[in-house]
Amino acid sequence: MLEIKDLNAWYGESHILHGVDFNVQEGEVVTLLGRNGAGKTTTMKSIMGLVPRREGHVTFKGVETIGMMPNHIAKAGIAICPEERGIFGSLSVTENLMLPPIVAPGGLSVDEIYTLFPNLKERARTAHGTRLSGGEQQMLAIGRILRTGAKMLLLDEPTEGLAPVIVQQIGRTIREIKNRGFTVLLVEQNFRFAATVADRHYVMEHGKIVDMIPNKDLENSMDKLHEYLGV
Amino acid sequence: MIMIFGIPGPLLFGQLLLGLINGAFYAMLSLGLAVIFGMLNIINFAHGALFMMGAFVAWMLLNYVGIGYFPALILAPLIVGAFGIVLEKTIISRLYKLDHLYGLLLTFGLSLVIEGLFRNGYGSSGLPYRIPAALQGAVDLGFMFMPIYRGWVVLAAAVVCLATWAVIEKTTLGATLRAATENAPLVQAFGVNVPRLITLTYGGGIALAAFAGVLAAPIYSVNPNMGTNFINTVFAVVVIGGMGSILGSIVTGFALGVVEGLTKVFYPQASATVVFVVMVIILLTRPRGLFGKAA
Amino acid sequence: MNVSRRAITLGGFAAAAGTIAPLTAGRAQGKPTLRVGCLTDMSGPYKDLAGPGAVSAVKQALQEFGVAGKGFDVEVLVADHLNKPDVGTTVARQWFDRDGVDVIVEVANSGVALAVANVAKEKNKVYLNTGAATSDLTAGACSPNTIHWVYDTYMLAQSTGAAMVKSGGDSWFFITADYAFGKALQRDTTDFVTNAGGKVVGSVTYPFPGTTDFSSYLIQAQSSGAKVLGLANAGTDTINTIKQAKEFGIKMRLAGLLLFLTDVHSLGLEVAQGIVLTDSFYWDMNDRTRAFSDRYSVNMKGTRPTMVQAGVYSSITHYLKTATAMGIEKAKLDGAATISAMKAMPTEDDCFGAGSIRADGRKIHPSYLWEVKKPGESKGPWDYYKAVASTPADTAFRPLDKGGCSLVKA
Amino acid sequence: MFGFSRPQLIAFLVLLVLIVFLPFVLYPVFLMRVLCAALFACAFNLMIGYVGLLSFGHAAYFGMGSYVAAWTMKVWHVDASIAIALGGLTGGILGLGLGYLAIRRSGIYFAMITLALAQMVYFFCLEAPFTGGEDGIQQVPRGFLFGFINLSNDLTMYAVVAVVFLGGFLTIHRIIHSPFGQVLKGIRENEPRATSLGYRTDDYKLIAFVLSTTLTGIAGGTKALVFGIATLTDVHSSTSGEIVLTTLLGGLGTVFGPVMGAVVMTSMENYLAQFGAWVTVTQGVIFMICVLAFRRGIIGEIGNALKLKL
Amino acid sequence: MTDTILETTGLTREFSGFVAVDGVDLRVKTGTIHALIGPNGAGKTTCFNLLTNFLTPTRGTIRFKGQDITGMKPAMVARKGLVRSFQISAVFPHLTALENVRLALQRARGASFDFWRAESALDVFNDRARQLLQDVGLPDLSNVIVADLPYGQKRALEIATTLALEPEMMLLDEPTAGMAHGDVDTIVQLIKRIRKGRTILMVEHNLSVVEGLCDTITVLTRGKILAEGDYATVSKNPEVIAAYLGSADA
Repeated sequence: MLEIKDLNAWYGESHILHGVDFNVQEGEVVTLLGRNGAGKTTTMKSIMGLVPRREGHVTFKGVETIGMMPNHIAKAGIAICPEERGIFGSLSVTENLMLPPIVAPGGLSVDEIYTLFPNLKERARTAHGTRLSGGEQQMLAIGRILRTGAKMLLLDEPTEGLAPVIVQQIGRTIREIKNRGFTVLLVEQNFRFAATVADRHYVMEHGKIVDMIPNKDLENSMDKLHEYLGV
Repeated sequence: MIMIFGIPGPLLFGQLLLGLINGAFYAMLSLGLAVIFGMLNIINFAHGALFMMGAFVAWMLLNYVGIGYFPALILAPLIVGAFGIVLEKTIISRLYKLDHLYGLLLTFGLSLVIEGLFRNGYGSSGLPYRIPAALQGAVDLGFMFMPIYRGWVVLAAAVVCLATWAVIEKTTLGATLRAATENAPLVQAFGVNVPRLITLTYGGGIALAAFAGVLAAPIYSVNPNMGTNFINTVFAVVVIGGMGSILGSIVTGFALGVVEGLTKVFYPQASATVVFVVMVIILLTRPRGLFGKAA
Repeated sequence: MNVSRRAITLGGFAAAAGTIAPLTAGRAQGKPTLRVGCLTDMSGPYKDLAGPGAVSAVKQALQEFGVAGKGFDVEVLVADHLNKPDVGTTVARQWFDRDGVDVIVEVANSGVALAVANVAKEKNKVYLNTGAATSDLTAGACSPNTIHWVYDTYMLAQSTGAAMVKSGGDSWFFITADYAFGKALQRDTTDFVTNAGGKVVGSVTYPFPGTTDFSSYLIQAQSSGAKVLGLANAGTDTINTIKQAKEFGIKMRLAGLLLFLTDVHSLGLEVAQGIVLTDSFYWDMNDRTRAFSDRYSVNMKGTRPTMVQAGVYSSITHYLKTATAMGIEKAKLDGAATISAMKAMPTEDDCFGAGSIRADGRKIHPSYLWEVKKPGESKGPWDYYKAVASTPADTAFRPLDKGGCSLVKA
Repeated sequence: MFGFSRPQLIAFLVLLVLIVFLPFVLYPVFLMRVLCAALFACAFNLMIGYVGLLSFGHAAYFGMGSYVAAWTMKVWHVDASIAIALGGLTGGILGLGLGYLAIRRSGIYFAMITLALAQMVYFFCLEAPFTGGEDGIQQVPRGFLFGFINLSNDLTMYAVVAVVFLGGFLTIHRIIHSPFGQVLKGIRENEPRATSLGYRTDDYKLIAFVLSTTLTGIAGGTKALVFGIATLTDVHSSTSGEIVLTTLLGGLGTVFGPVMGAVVMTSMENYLAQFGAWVTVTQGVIFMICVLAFRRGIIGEIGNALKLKL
Repeated sequence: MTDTILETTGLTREFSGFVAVDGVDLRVKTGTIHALIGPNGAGKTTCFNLLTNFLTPTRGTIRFKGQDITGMKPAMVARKGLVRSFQISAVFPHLTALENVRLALQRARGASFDFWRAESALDVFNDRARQLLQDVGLPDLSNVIVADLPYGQKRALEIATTLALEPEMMLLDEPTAGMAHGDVDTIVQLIKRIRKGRTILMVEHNLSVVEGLCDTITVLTRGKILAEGDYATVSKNPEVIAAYLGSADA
């Protein structure tokens, strides 16, 4: 579904991605693991067209997106839940939820989203999105992209800074949306969490993919993984 | 007669009312400026010049095409707004990644060009533009003689300000705008055509200025310098209100009009300077302005 | 005759050669060349009342004087002083020092006028001011090299102030621009009003420049109960004040202390009707002024000259007469001597008729109080004024001994 | 010498030669005007180019320096050297007072606050009786330097202006290349880091501001002496705008840029004086071209092309 | 209480409703290397900004060497001997490496306000600056513009600059972030070398770095202290494992 070949990206003078190669099959949940600064978030942004300069190939459903503007990439059916959630403080919760335009039929209805995240419904009247707790913000950030009908979701560290109980809920959500046929690319530092949701794991180091570990082999690869991640 | 601070009460009420009328212009101009700043991160120094263009376009419509005041009130903002869109597309869009200063300098240059061209073409002693027949005359309010047209200005300005505020605060388009002000790349990544949104915002802000220009045309003569006279004060309004704050610019616009009106009674020479005094005080005590968000 | 419009080339290093060339290589035929510099406001608030019209008046004067047969050339230089005294002095110095200019004419703007007068004196050249209002030019700042041609604040104040009181306007309120010119106008007018038995009940001084809204001041004026509203300002400010006075239904009589024909034209008779003002020249005064104005109109797209533009014509004409009489070479050599000769010779032209120039550099002629016609009274374009009163030449200006000019022997 | 690099030294020598020989070719009064503008621009550049703060109200210091020098010359008949020094002192003291307030804000807020403060200074000059309102202080005698050098001759005056300019120019260069200048660079590059090293950055900015306004005051005082006139134009916000343009045009943060900017701007003002409003149109167009096409300015672009720091 | 160099009580910082640091009581012993760890968003950097007064705490006090420094200007804090580094490399990019270090030496030894003296007055610091550059393992780069250096070398330079102030206590914000394996080791060795005579508080992600280096570890999650102790203790704490490494049963 998503095919990335020799992806390079730069911020100003600094060359962040040095030829990233990986792919995500339809219906899969795939994670990008790696240390801080390895280039995971930059990879996400590069897929979305959010870096100042990128080269290589990002093919989505067979269409090359490398020269496209972010809004066109979004219309093609990729949605991002960014690092630190990207909740808009000047928008109410409902406005945040309704913000991303519908790009295709088949998205979740607002009611379905509320069923998925009951907390959100209670907080729907909250004036400012940033008044929500971290967990609620994360739910909102995921919920709003489920509405758009995009089938490919990029989730950037959805568990960051969250309490274990919330992390569990996020995990359930990801499995749920996988069951509904969504494809997910997940950036995680928390590989134990990743292990509970993902089919495959790519490991990044210095702007490159250095390894791919299928989830079933994860237990056997623990030593390798500790080495990669420095934990 | 009631005396307040040694000034006859009726006179003081009159001054407050007049302050409000001027405040209406400040509010409309600073509103556009605030919207543009919030969205484009550009301090649009050319705002005064485009305000002036609004008045000139109304004058041209009347004198060259025979289109009167009320149609001009719609047409002139559209025409000048379209000009703004062209400006944004061709010139201003090149500056988004640079420091504020460059936007300020570029639009400053732009205003010099626009004003110079009109001064060359139409001189600077001003062209007459008559109050439309329907709004001529005045009402005696007891404490002052209130021209109907001035009343219309306050009304029109208040409606336009409220409408703009409502669009930004209460509609989906407005929500998208606010979101794009916070984090434009993310909004674009959701599939919104942010560059077009930015262009339209600039056009809209300019149209607001032009609308104010048409409103001003019958009061002040249509003059190439009419924008320059306003622009410094309007900047002060935006800074005091909190840069980019919609509500801040509306409230501060009206409030400063009143402050200025009162100064005209007590120390008229300083009425042009008082806004700067207020601005310095505000900047030193509340760095982000009255309604600005903390950094 | 050779009338050219040459750039003042003191620009960048590259222009250096161009600066010198006209002085050394030019005019090989050996005929002397008089150079007239018209320094005026080509872009600012006084553009319409002076500006291009003044330049046209210079050319008209040259043409009608008929330089061709007189054995010398005349070259005209034009510059915009941008209403900045330092720009004015720089241009004046440049003209005198480098470009061989013999006479500077016009300079509407008192600050610039005073500055140019100093330079003209320093360089011993001729300076004929028509556009500035300040009566200092013939008082403390008077100079053997300057003639103040058309009007000054004293004349305006006396004509408008005294005459209004006589016709019943005995209580005044001033709206005054906060700068020296406005304040001088108010001060002088106050003197005449009180001397004539009237009184000033109040005044308000507003920031200048930059004020566009006068409604506040107008209702202060209205509530003062005065009968006459004296407008001690000029240009766009006056226009705006008058418009807004009409809008706010101000019932007072408006006295424009300095209002030009072009201002009235811009206001339109509907708004301007009934205002009284003082001018020393109006195009429709008599056959000679009409004839002059018709000739002027040909070059100026049908507009009529203001008193400033008429003054340019008048002053240049007189200068040419004097210079021809005393000899071009001599006139070029010594500005003060030329001015003395001009003072010695009576003036005579289509615009102001017969007149003379006093020892302090004041050109004297009658002043006239006009009232702006009602729209119904106007019979055609630019038919705006009707005469109300006049002050004869010998009393229209400040008495010679009152100014304190050093050129006047006690 | 003075921390000039080799190409800078060559450029400086060229400048020196031009300053010495040009008055015999070009009109000295024009050159004096250029030099005053150049000193003003160099002083302004000290703030924007080396501290990174845009002062939108530098006319206040230029104008006040000009007024004080003119007034003391005319009324107290002080020596020309003292008048110029007093002009500088005025700029410095005013800069200390206003800078103390302005320096607490940065970026666009600094620009706005300096603009507002300058507007107040303008208002003061408009209202204060000694400035002569819009007529300004006129007929200021050039007087004598050190009691015996008569300045009424243009070439003598020129020599004085040239010395003042060179003095100012070299002073600025020395400031930039001093231990203090090194700290300024640090603050411009990374202010939080400078703070974390224990620098009270506001103090440094304020000192730089005062140095800049002092030199600006000297430029104003010298100008008043040359033209015998001090007017509201000198304190007006348009002068503040022009000096920004001058510096931008020449090249922000370059050594010779402000000088080049002053040459071009002054020439243009003179050349275009007869074309009325085209002056502002041309200035506006140049402003826009500078911002859009060559943000480094003339000298900056030349330096970049030649890979030299000029 | 001479053995405690830095102590906070109830340190709290709120950002418009969101509590980034929540009642942190931190105590750093003199002469130790103390690590502040925790998942992203736990409030470590905010904590750093509070300690050096780049941010003002909403509540709570900070004492350094027994003196209350809450609300003191950041520059003064630095002058007291508490000097920080930044997460994003904090160098002066358009100066040379030598000038970077010299700028710190200059502050420590005066001559900073001398605007009338030539730059060469600073040459007296050159030897010490070169020494410091050498100490952090930077080759002879004295005349290279820092912007052109690779990331790891910038970090090293930053440490050299901080060392130039000879601070009693250093706060290092993720000194090894974004570094290659080899570079990490260099930095670890460096920190080991410079710890003599000073106290170091560092934020670090790389647990293997922390393990080998730090005496005490404080684990922060969601603005609060979760656990404290040496590596062995902390790494066995189940709560820490859950919060930091992620729980397996999620």
